[in-house]
Amino acid sequence: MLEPRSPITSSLAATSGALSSLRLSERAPGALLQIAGWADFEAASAPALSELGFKGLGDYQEARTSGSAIAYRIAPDRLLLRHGEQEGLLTAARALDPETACCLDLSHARWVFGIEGATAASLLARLVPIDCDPAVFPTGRFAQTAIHHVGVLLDRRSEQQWELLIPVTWAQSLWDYLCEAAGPLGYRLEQAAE
Amino acid sequence: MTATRLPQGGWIDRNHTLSLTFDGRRLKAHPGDTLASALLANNHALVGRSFKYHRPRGVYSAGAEEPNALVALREGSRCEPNTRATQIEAFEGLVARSQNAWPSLRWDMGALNQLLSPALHAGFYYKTFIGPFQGTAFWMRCEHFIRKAAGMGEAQRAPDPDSYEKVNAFTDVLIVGSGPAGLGAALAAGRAGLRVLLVEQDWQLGGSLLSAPRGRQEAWLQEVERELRSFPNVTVLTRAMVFGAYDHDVYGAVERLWDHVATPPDGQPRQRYWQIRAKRTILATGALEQPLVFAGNDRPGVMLAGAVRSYLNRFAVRAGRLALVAANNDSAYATALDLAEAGAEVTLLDSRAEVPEELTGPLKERGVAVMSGHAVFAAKGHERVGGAAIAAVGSDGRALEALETITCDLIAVSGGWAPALHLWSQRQQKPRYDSTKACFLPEGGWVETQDCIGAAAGTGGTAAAFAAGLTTGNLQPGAAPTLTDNGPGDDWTRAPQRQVPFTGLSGKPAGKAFIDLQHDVTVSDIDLAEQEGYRSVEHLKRYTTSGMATDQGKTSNLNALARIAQLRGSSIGEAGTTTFRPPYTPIAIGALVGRDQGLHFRPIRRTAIHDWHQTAGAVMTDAGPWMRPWYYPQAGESVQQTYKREAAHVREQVGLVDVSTLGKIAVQGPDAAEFLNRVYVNGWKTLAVGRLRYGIMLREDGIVMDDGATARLDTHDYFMSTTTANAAKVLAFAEELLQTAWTDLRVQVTSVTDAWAAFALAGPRSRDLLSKLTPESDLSAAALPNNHWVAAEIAGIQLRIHRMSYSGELAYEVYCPSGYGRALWEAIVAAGHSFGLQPYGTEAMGALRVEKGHVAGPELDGRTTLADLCLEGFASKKKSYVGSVLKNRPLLQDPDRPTLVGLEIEGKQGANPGSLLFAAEGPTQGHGEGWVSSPTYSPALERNIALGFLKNGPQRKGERIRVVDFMSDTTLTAKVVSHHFFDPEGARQNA
Amino acid sequence: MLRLPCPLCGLRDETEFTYGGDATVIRPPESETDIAVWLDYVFLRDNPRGPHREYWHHVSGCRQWLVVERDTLTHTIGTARLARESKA
Amino acid sequence: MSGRYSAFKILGQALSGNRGWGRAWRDPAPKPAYDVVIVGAGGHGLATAYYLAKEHGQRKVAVLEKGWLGGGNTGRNTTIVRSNYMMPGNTLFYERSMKLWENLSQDLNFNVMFSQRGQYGLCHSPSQIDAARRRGNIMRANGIDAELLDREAVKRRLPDLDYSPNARFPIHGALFQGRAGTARHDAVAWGFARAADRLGVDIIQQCEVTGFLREGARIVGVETSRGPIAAGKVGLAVAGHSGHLAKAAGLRLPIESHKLQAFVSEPLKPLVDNVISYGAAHFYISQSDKGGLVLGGDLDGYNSYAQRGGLPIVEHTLASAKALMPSLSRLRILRHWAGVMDMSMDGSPIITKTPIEGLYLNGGWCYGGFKATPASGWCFAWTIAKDCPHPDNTEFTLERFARGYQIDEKGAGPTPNAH
Ligand SMILES: Cc1cc2nc3c(=O)[nH]c(=O)nc-3n(C[C@H](O)[C@H](O)[C@H](O)COP(=O)(O)OP(=O)(O)OC[C@H]3O[C@@H](n4cnc5c(N)ncnc54)[C@H](O)[C@@H]3O)c2cc1C
Ligand SMILES: NC(=O)c1ccc[n+]([C@@H]2O[C@H](COP(=O)([O-])OP(=O)(O)OC[C@H]3O[C@@H](n4cnc5c(N)ncnc54)[C@H](O)[C@@H]3O)[C@@H](O)[C@@H]2O)c1
Ligand SMILES: Cc1cc2nc3c(=O)[nH]c(=O)nc-3n(C[C@H](O)[C@H](O)[C@H](O)COP(=O)(O)O)c2cc1C
Ligand SMILES: [Zn+2]
Repeated sequence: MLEPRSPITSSLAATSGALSSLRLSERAPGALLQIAGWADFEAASAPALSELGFKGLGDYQEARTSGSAIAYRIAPDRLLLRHGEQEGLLTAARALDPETACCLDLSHARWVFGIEGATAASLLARLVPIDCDPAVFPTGRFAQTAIHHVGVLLDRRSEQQWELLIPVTWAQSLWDYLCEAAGPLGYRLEQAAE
Repeated sequence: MTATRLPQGGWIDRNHTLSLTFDGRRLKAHPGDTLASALLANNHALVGRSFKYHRPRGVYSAGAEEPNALVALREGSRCEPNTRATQIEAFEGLVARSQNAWPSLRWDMGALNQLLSPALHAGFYYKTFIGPFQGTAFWMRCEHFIRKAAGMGEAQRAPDPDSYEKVNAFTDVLIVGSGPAGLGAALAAGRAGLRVLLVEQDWQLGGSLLSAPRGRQEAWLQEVERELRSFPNVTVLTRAMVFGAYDHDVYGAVERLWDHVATPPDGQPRQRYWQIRAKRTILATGALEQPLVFAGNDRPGVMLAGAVRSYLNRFAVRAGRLALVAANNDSAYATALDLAEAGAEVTLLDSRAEVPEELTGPLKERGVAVMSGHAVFAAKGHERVGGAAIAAVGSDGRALEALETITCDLIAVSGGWAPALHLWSQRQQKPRYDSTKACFLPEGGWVETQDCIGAAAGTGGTAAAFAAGLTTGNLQPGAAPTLTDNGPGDDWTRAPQRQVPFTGLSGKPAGKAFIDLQHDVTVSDIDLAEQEGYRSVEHLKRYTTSGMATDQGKTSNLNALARIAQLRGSSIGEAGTTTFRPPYTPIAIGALVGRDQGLHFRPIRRTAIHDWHQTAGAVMTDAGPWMRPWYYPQAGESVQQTYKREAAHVREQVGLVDVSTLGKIAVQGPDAAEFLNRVYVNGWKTLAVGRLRYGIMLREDGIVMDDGATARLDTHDYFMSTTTANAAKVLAFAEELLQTAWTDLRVQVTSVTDAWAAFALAGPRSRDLLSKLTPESDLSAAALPNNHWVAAEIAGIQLRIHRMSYSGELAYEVYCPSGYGRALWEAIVAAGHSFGLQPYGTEAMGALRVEKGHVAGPELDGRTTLADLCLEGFASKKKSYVGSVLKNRPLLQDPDRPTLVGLEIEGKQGANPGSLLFAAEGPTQGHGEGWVSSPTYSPALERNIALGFLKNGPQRKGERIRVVDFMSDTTLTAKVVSHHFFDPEGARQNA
Repeated sequence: MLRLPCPLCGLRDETEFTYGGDATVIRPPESETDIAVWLDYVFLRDNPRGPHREYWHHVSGCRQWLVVERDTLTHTIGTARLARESKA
Repeated sequence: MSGRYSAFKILGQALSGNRGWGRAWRDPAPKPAYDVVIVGAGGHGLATAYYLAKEHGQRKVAVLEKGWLGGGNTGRNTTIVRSNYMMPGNTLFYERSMKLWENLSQDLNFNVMFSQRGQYGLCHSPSQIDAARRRGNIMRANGIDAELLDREAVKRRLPDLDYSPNARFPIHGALFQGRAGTARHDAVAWGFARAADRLGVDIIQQCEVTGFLREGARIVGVETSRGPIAAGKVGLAVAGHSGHLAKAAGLRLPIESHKLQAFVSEPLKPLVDNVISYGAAHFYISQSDKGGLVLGGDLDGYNSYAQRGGLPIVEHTLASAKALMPSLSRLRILRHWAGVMDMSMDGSPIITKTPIEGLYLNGGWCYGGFKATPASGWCFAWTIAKDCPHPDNTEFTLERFARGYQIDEKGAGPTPNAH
């Protein structure tokens, strides 16, 4: 199976700052599928969702996990589904009725930046106009926002672990921007760990 | 003035000594000093020259309001002009220079201006330099010298070596200022568990407490600070100035992270810009002391009384030994007392006739001579104060007796206080004048989320200010460490009496009496403005420039208002204030830019093939946010040589171009065809799966917006492409239509630009090459005619091959998932060797499309109609579509409009884009009959050609016209021809 | 900087949105052929000084078109709803 | 009333304590009726009154101002004056303005400090060069000076800009107009006010127009905060307020009110000698005679009548400044403010008789009306006095949208905040 090529090709110093717990990584998102519909979206998307073990559309801003699938409710009639395996989503897609819903493979449209460590929220404060306080933005939440005018999706995977879904064509530019912002905090670049 | 460092006391660290340089002279200082305190400690009175008259000036204040002591800080590319010495923290190796003086600060030629001063009154320049001549030349010659004389500091011209960063902050409570009021509020909010951001511009917390003798409130301050810092929910920022209050409770602050050292540590930003979103804001910004206005009130050695006290108690610098303290309110009594304690001989003049015994008593005990009903009318001395003319004063500010000159080396003045309500007022609340407290107060506002407390709200007294802070969190004073008042006269709001200026018996000041020190605005300037009818405060400000200097009138606005009130016999409140604007004190441009500089000014968009292009030696060009290969020069080739070679190669063999930047939009749903039918001018109901079609869309006003091909991938699934430039605009427009107007359509539109890489393979050998790469696919003309697509696989990659041609050659567009784009590109290039495949850039692509007469960006300039572009035939007559009604507006239908034509340029020289078209005969005036939009050399036709717009163009085929470029002084001749220059029947693309 | 309450995403910075103009003008139906009606829709505005119903596109967020009530004098925000739901 | 200004008078006055300077303009009480009432004492309104009196012999003219004269956009703009317009209908109008500017100080006997320091419109791509060439050619064909400079020439003349590989949008060249420049904005209002006042025009400040007096369909005067005032003709010149005032008269306009910010730095010795417009973002810079760098950026982008701006545009403007001229980074911003402007649907103005009898409109100036001040007043006065437009403002009508007359310099379409 072919692996998508990383859009990140700049060779940055692997570390910056001596003592840092901040770890930065970049990787492919796995499979990404957008499901969209009209009229009764709840019913229209149900077959695909139940295929993945989700019930209902879920709340906006809530990143739901089921097995290795994540569901983001990104709009009233849209869901973004993420899965480790392409096949997992394909079965879900096949469950949809094209008269009531449509699906779109976006696996190649995004890249993932991982930000991890005690200062992760500090770095994010330098990048997004989003309150990352755990009381406001707890684990299991996501936000669609912008870094440097580019729309991104920010997902808090755990207390100190965040993922950003970045449009691939902007990824290199934002990666450089992000690393520059992280410089004063100190960081370590990590190989994708999944 | 003889200033000295006292042997003990103050908040300075005497264990360490720092060496500073001012105008080449060494100054000894300690950590905890400012440049201003160091200058005073070294008895350095003369610090700068004033704006207009170049009068000698010294340190006037101890804070953000400083009008005089502006210096150029640091050297070389780190130099910062106009920096307030009163806020520069001393550091080892600090270098500063004086400004606006030539040849030196002591001997400044500019001071000769003073001789002319009666002619240099407010606004004199509006009345002269007009000249007896017509035109602007005379004025501009005068202006040249005026400009040189104006300005204060000198800017350096090298890029800034330091970096900056921006941080987004969210807080329950933002507290600005850490005096007793701010600290009280922070304690209250901190204990309540709220998220608190406490922001203080100084490096030390405490505000006005730091001006009291150190022992007095130090323990209290330490205790409160310890408690605050123990709260995880409280963030304390020092060296951070909140510069602006904006809509919806957004505040801006700049934190000076490393301005207190010579250079920031490696990699660390110099300053940090905080963009703060606060649920609630408490402004505890204190009050600013105001000057007294009398002749020579600008001489070095005239200082604000509160500042004199700060230098004494915080920096252990006694600004003078023979001190005259002059005041119109209670607050200066503490200064007089502390000066006396520090060994100065002190006389206190209070312009008020009545002063209570409890104020004067303690002073008299200390040997201070207290004279109520007296004022200072003139400062004596030149480069520093040597004496003062004093006398008894009436309530109108006039001397009641002959002036008497006394000797002194310091005049500490207090003209009352003005609450620092800047941030409050910036949200468009005009403050109200309180005649009892003789100041403007932040009252009558409408922003419920913002409160002013403490001195900023006109609360007098330290304990009261602290209590006001506690109250914001419903705490009683008893709930926190007790804070007592800070010396006599701590209630600065008690019975002040404002007289501006102090004058001799004549009613005129006994010399130049300054209202705005930095801008050299005198009382007579204010008077003149009033006399000439510049009566609104806003006119007054702009005519005299009072309040427009770097201090923004912190020490002048109130006195200017007081003077006009006096002239009119009205109240200060009636005059009203000018508008408070951000920033509170000036902020570095770089700070607000943060990291959005250099190549990060805007993010860059790259295709999956970007690096390959660069390795292949492509010269890249900007296309909106994208970088695209412009041309791929071979050794020594110019852009012209390259594109001709590349374009010719496409026509002869085969070329490959990266078109991933085209906008791509998935249009999905049962009503997708209906949607396309409405947005495009042509029909979409009959397009079969497996086919694609070129479409044009208009704006709502009937002007052409965009074009591109759309493929039908499946029953309910279309793949739309747009031009690179308009991708975002088209998507947003589609979403607008679907979400606001056509809510009944069952359609979803999603950008898939990032998902797909796209390459065009063009040239007579393209089919052979592709067939070799995907032997299973039948790409024959019969199986895959133009405007059809087919799914295929190359090098294990699933992809689509669209047969369509932009170049006019047999051509294909290959779409594959972008993550495989590079692999596919390399596979094509590898296989292409034997076919002579060459990459080509946007310049060659342009040449090819011009040969074919296809329109692009230069033709779709936002003003052209379908008919202008000879595309009217595309539009369906059977349906309505976006713009279909307004495109019929009469002048858009005018047959005389400039219309797309081809131009064959005669001679060897090509036309420049943007040249104007004129008939063969007649003048070349006006707007011409048209213009050249896209010229090129056509390798295929071996001549220079161009697309252009010409009035009545289609009817003028064969006519010879002139192509005029005034910019390069050239006139060419061209023959008007069809814009389909090359292979008009399309035999090659249909091959 | 304005902060706009997106019904889906919560209170967000103005920088995530693009402004879409007056939301009280109603796009004529496809069948409308009267040029005057289209001229009105495309070119003429009430431009009030005070309460204003206007479109904002949450372009870096949920990409929804919102109808927001905002005062053009004070910038105070009233309600914000999805455009598709607030269409009368 | 004040006498003529001159250097001799200044010296004479200096010797006698400056006691003889008279009022620059009177402060008259409103009369019950005027032949012409102009609403709005900005540069345009004052210039209109001045030219009505001077060119058309109108003697009973009043200018009504809700605040202080010159306090609108005239008093808060970045003062750039140029005549580099390429659409027929614009070109000659702005050139007329330029010619009036060139002798305005003499005409008004008030130094408006029009300094023809030249304006550079920078280009950052080959296609921007092409567009600049077309503009430059049209200017020259209409007798207006214009010069197209390549990168090297720009670099020689403006050495402090960013020519390094670090520049995100490299400079490819510039369109230069040498006669362009800046003027002292307040002086323009004051100069016109003083000159109009000397011709007998009543300038009435603190007098807000709140409605209109009508006789049938005809407008015969205005309601004001200081009572009704009858007028033979009423001309609106209220910049950002055209929309709601016209609405009170029953007219809907192709206009939205938007705010634009401006910035001034601390005063510096000469650093920027010309006007420079950045081509990669909406940004321009010049330096005032007082030494402050004057910076302008893009619209905040949403309808507003508040004269204050927000941080996104502050950041955007300052980032553009640093991108253009990296050495500006350590210099400091002293003040920033905003003005409320009529943004029209095609970015071009309106100077016209309206469909309502007795009502005339001067508006829709977007961010370009300061340079137009003299010609706008001149043409508006003509239109009011003669009841028909001058050839230079014939296309500045309200009907042009229905006719399809295109006068959209940017080609941005009917989106007011995109011009
Ligand atoms: C930040 C900024 C930068 C700009 N930069 C430039 C530039 O560089 N070059 C350029 O050419 N143009 C520029 N402009 C545009 C230019 O300032 C204006 O187009 C021009 O000044 C308009 O002049 P005016 O006389 O029509 O309006 P104004 O000067 O605004 O005058 C209108 C007057 O009408 C008054 N008024 C409003 N309503 C009423 C009422 N109901 N009753 C009585 N009076 C009323 C107002 O108080 C105001 O005084 C800029 C504008 C801004 C805001
Ligand atoms: N005796 C006097 O001469 C006199 C005069 C005035 C005030 N006071 C005393 O001070 C007390 C006031 O205490 P308070 O807490 O209200 O004021 P304060 O003056 O003690 O503290 C204000 C603080 O705000 C800071 N600040 C101001 N603007 C800022 C900004 N934009 N960003 C960041 N920091 C900023 C200042 O640096 C200062 O530390 C009075 O009640 C009291 O009596 C005394
Ligand atoms: C060209 C120009 C230069 C200016 N220079 C200064 C200046 O040097 N100092 C200053 O305080 N304000 C300066 N201003 C801004 C004015 O103080 C004021 O902010 C502006 O006219 C808007 O008025 P407002 O802030 O009262 O609403 C300048 C304004 C303009 C248009
Ligand atoms: Zn949203």
